[in-house]
Amino acid sequence: MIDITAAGLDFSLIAPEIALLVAAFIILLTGYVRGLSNLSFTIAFIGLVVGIALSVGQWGQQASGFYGMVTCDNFGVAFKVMFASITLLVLLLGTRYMKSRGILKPEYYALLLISTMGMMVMANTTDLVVMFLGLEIMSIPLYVLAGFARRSLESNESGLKYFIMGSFASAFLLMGIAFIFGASGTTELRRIVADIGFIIDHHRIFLYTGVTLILVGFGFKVAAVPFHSWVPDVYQGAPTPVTAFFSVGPKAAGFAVLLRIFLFGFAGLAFLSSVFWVLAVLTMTIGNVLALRQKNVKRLLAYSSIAHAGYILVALAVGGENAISAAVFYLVAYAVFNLGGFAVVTLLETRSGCKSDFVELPGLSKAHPYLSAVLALFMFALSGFPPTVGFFGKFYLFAAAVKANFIWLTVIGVMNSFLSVYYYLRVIKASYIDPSEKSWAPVTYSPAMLVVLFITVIGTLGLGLFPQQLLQFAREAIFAFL
Amino acid sequence: MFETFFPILLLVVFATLLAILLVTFSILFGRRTKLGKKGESYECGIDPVGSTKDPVPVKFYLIAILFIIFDLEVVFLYPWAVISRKLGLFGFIEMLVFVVILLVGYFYILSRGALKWD
Amino acid sequence: MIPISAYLIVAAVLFGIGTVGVLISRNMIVVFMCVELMLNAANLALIAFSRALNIMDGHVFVFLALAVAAAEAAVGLAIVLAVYRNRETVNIDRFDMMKW
Amino acid sequence: MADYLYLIPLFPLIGFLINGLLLGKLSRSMVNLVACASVAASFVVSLLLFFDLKSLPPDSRVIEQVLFTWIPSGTLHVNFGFLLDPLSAVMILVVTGVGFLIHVYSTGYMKHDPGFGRYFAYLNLFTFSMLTLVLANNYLLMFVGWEGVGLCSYLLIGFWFEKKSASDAGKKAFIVNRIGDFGFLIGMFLIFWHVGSLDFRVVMEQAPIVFIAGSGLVTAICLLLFVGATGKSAQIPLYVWLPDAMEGPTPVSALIHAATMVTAGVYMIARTNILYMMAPDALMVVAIIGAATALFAATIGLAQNDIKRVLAYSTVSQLGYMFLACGVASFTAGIFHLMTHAFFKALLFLGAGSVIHAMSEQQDMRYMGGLKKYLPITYITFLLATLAISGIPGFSGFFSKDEILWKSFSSANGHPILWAIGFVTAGLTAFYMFRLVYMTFHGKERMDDETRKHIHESPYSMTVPLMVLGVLSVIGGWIGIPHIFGATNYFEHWLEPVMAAGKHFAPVHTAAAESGGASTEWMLMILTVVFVLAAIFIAYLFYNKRTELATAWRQRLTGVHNLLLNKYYVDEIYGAIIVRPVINLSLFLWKVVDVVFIDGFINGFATMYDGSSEFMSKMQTGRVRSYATLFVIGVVILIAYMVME
Repeated sequence: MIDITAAGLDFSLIAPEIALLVAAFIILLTGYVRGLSNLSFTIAFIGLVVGIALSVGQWGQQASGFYGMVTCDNFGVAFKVMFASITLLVLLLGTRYMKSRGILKPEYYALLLISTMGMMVMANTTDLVVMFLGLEIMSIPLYVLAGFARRSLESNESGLKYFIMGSFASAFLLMGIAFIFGASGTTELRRIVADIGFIIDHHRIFLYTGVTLILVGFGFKVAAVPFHSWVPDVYQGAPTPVTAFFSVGPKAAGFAVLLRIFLFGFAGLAFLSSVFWVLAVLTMTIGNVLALRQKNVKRLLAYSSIAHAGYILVALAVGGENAISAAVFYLVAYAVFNLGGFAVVTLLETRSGCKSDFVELPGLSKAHPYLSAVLALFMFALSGFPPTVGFFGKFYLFAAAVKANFIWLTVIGVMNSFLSVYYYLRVIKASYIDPSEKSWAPVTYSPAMLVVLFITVIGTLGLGLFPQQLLQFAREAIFAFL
Repeated sequence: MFETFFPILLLVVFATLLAILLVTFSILFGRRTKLGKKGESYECGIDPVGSTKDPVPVKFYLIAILFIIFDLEVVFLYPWAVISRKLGLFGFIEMLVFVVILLVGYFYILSRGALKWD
Repeated sequence: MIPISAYLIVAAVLFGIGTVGVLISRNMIVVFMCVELMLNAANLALIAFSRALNIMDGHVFVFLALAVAAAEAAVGLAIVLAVYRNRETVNIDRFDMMKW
Repeated sequence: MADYLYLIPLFPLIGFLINGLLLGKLSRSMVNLVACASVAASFVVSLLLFFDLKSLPPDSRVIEQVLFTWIPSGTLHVNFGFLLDPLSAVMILVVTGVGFLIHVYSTGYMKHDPGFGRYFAYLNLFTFSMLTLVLANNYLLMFVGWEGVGLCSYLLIGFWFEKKSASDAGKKAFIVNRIGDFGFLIGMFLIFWHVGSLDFRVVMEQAPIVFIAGSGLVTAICLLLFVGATGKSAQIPLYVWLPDAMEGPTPVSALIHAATMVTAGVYMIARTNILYMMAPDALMVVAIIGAATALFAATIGLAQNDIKRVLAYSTVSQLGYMFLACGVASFTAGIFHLMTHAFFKALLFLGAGSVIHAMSEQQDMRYMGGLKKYLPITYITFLLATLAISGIPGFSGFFSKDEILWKSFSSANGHPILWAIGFVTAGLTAFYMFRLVYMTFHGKERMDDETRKHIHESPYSMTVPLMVLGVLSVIGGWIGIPHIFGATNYFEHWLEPVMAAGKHFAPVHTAAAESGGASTEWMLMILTVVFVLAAIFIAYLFYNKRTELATAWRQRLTGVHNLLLNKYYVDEIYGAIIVRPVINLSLFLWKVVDVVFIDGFINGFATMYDGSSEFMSKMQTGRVRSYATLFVIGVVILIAYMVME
């Protein structure tokens, strides 16, 4: 019997999570108090900055607390910093949009913060049950956020679909965890790793079934084919800033967990590599093929996010230090330019009545040359065009695959990334080349939006020209991971 | 195995038989009357008003949803209560934190006016 | 004593019923109930394993899972409610505005 | 001086930034000034550095400037830097020199176009990317430049995007190029992981240690890189984009699709020569593809009526020559032809631009004729270039082409069949080029009166570059005069240090080729020249003389001159037995093989891609239940697989 005392609980390990939670609570309590309701944005902002600062402070330490439930290592910290930064950018890019649609409420901030906290919980542990809890803390606010525009039928539908599919996947995940627990008597990955030989010998069926169901549960979150079909509908219907958040935050969290579980916990199961091989190929190919004919930019970006998940799944098939750091690199890079792309889409949608269909784009290059240049830059980054960071992300990823002798996977991956150019080019073509019939409604920039665009543009180009800092970061992040 | 469950089997068989028997008897020997009153929802005399499929005010759903949450959170109080003495002051503070978290939710609900009936 | 496989079979059957229910039911409330059924099947499996292995961890996880399920239920019902107020239907097949 | 290497690409970048960021805010003359001055500055620095390099002893003619570390990790290391050696020195001089002339020409050509600001911004960006490509000290940076030029090419082809065909052509060029890049990238990965670096110098040093000559690995790398080269340099089967690329403004065709970008593939192979020397099988493929492309494109060029399309197919054909040279392990000859080709082909395109300019945008040669007297400067310079490309002795093209032909015959990697293909292509080249000259500048004026009224010689901004290039087309080859003329081949000596390392892997020369030596070389050369002259004569008869005779005959309604008539029969026979079949073959190749088969294959691929997208998107029904079904099917398959494991 464990003797529970305060000694085992080191709250500094979960300080960033606490910071976000406290900020969310303050927002909930003050949000509807007259005179204080305008402070929500500021509180959320401060909470996130504090969260980032506390996370950075944890960098380099290697500690475990709460009786093995919380593990603080560089890998988790890197992701925590990433999540909080993503949320910060989403906060900045979305406020104006939410206000223009009349759905800017204090809950929006609180839900974002709580969801971010859930992601942090996911990244900060090696225990499957805690991962499940983190996943739910992340997902439940996301269901609400997807349907946040209550009057909009699309948003309703988006929330409903996300909720049903999400809880459906959660059930599979929980079942998987139950099987793993049954097979190994624990849910703590480190203990599973220690006994993996014994478990394989004695409880193979339970273990394999459990592993599969866990793969399904998290594969759903990162939109791996065939668990991807919710993505386009949910992305398209949700309010655009929320979609921006969906496309990078939960995806990164899902991958953080997948990397941990499958390249650390179940690294002993060699055949998983071939499973991920197939998943990666399916995911990137189907994502790209489906993106081809889209007529809505948000939907196109949704399919593109599926394809990008496919590229990152390559790292899971490959395994090893190079691949993991490449995956971390790719996730950061993807977050930067995908948020940038969504920032432009959000900005364009701030104009009333716009749903970011392709037909709305022509004339952009004439009316807003800088904005369309920025949009083109992000499209090039998404398609992996040098010297943007998108190219380097793919470069490291596929280089790691080649190194580990996954030649065919690389060939398919590179071919896919080249074919993907075709549809990204359509966005550029629509904004630059297609003739515009209507006069272009003006776009107003908010200072926050300019900050976001500036950061993402600098990130996309700067990290492309000087990727060594980020690569170094990614390498250090997986220090002591294996 | 069989011996363990035999009484249960017996019970199941007996119950089933009894049920079938009673229903059969009632069909065979019962008197059938086709009075209008028999077809009504409430034989005791109150006439039903309107359709049963009328929408219920949203407030009911809201209360129900809130109830689910607060009701289930109590589940954590039980294990704590069992060993609360053993956990001592530390356990008490921990549980206070938990309750405060719930209270935040409660105050939020209050501030949204979700519990006001009008 | 009942062998663990019996519990697991019940759990699997429940899970299967839930899954099939999600696939075939058109009423979103029923879909939602089926998902809850699946979650509870998982809970049952956890308890069964916990009993068989004689470890208390599984019981604790079930508490957590129940709380999560409750939160999910609350959010789910709220979403269903909001959707119903806008569309006046709970037929899940009617929600296909966004496709292809 | 070496520290200023980075200035060469920097100047055009600054030009691009000024013109791009201040789009629409600068006056026309300001834009012209910025664009031309930036390239001119690059050219001056290039020249200075060239002399700097020349002053060094041949073996140490390498200037490398590392700006910063790009990929820092221990075993894998890539620097961001520029490398100037004899090879890249040639390239930067061509790029900045010809580039500058074309910028100047463009100021005249684009005078009336409202999009001039955008145009010059793109042009500067292109120059920057191209210089990055040739100055890069590693494959990665080269790839960055490689993609950059592809992007600029796309933007400039689609420059007149009001034309649907232009934007389609741009897209096609972009996508076909990406298919090529795919090979390049995979080849690069393989090098990266086997050598641990992408720096050219490290790769060159390490290659003999890491790779086994003739092994499958090095052959695969070379073939993959060659796939990249076929895309960029328009070789079979990825050449389809180049003829369509003629939708862009003509100076763009001259700069990008003749002089610089399309030669990037040749440059890349010459840069990687050591790997190719280690992979004789890959060299053979390069030679065969090069020769086949040369012949194929030249044949198609015979029957084109659009002046720019003739030149486009001619470019494809000449690029085939360059690859032929590389394929027979004579990289020097390939680069030499690259340089002379840059001069005369740029001149041809600019001349064609001048003609089109004068003809009020008419590009069809059937509506030209007799332009000689209206456009004297254009005519003379165009003729010089034509003589050069045809390989008339004394002109630049003669020396480079002759060297390629000789090497394809005599080199250990060569073969008489390769020579024969090159030989036939030389004749075809002369034929279609003179056909073009006769149809355009000689004979009857076939344009309508409205157009004729507007015909005028181009302004000085356009004719001066023509004249400069005309001079270069004549003398450009004199630095590489073959040994049998008793002169020194400066060009070969200049490039020797770059090619030295690969020489070790060259197979021993066969005795026959060595002993055959000078007399065989003389014989083949004379044979080629005679053949070319004959081809020109046929073109003269068929496209110049006959039409005149026919006119004369019609005027003298009474009486028929036997002699003339006989001559006419001779022409007819020529026509029937030589020209007609060739033209028919050409039409067949163009209309069936090119358009239906190769183009059709690529379009068919796109259609398939599109179709599968349409098919699969039907599965995305929008209904949650079908999503859940797909989900469960996935789960079942996964579990089944796992359980079977």
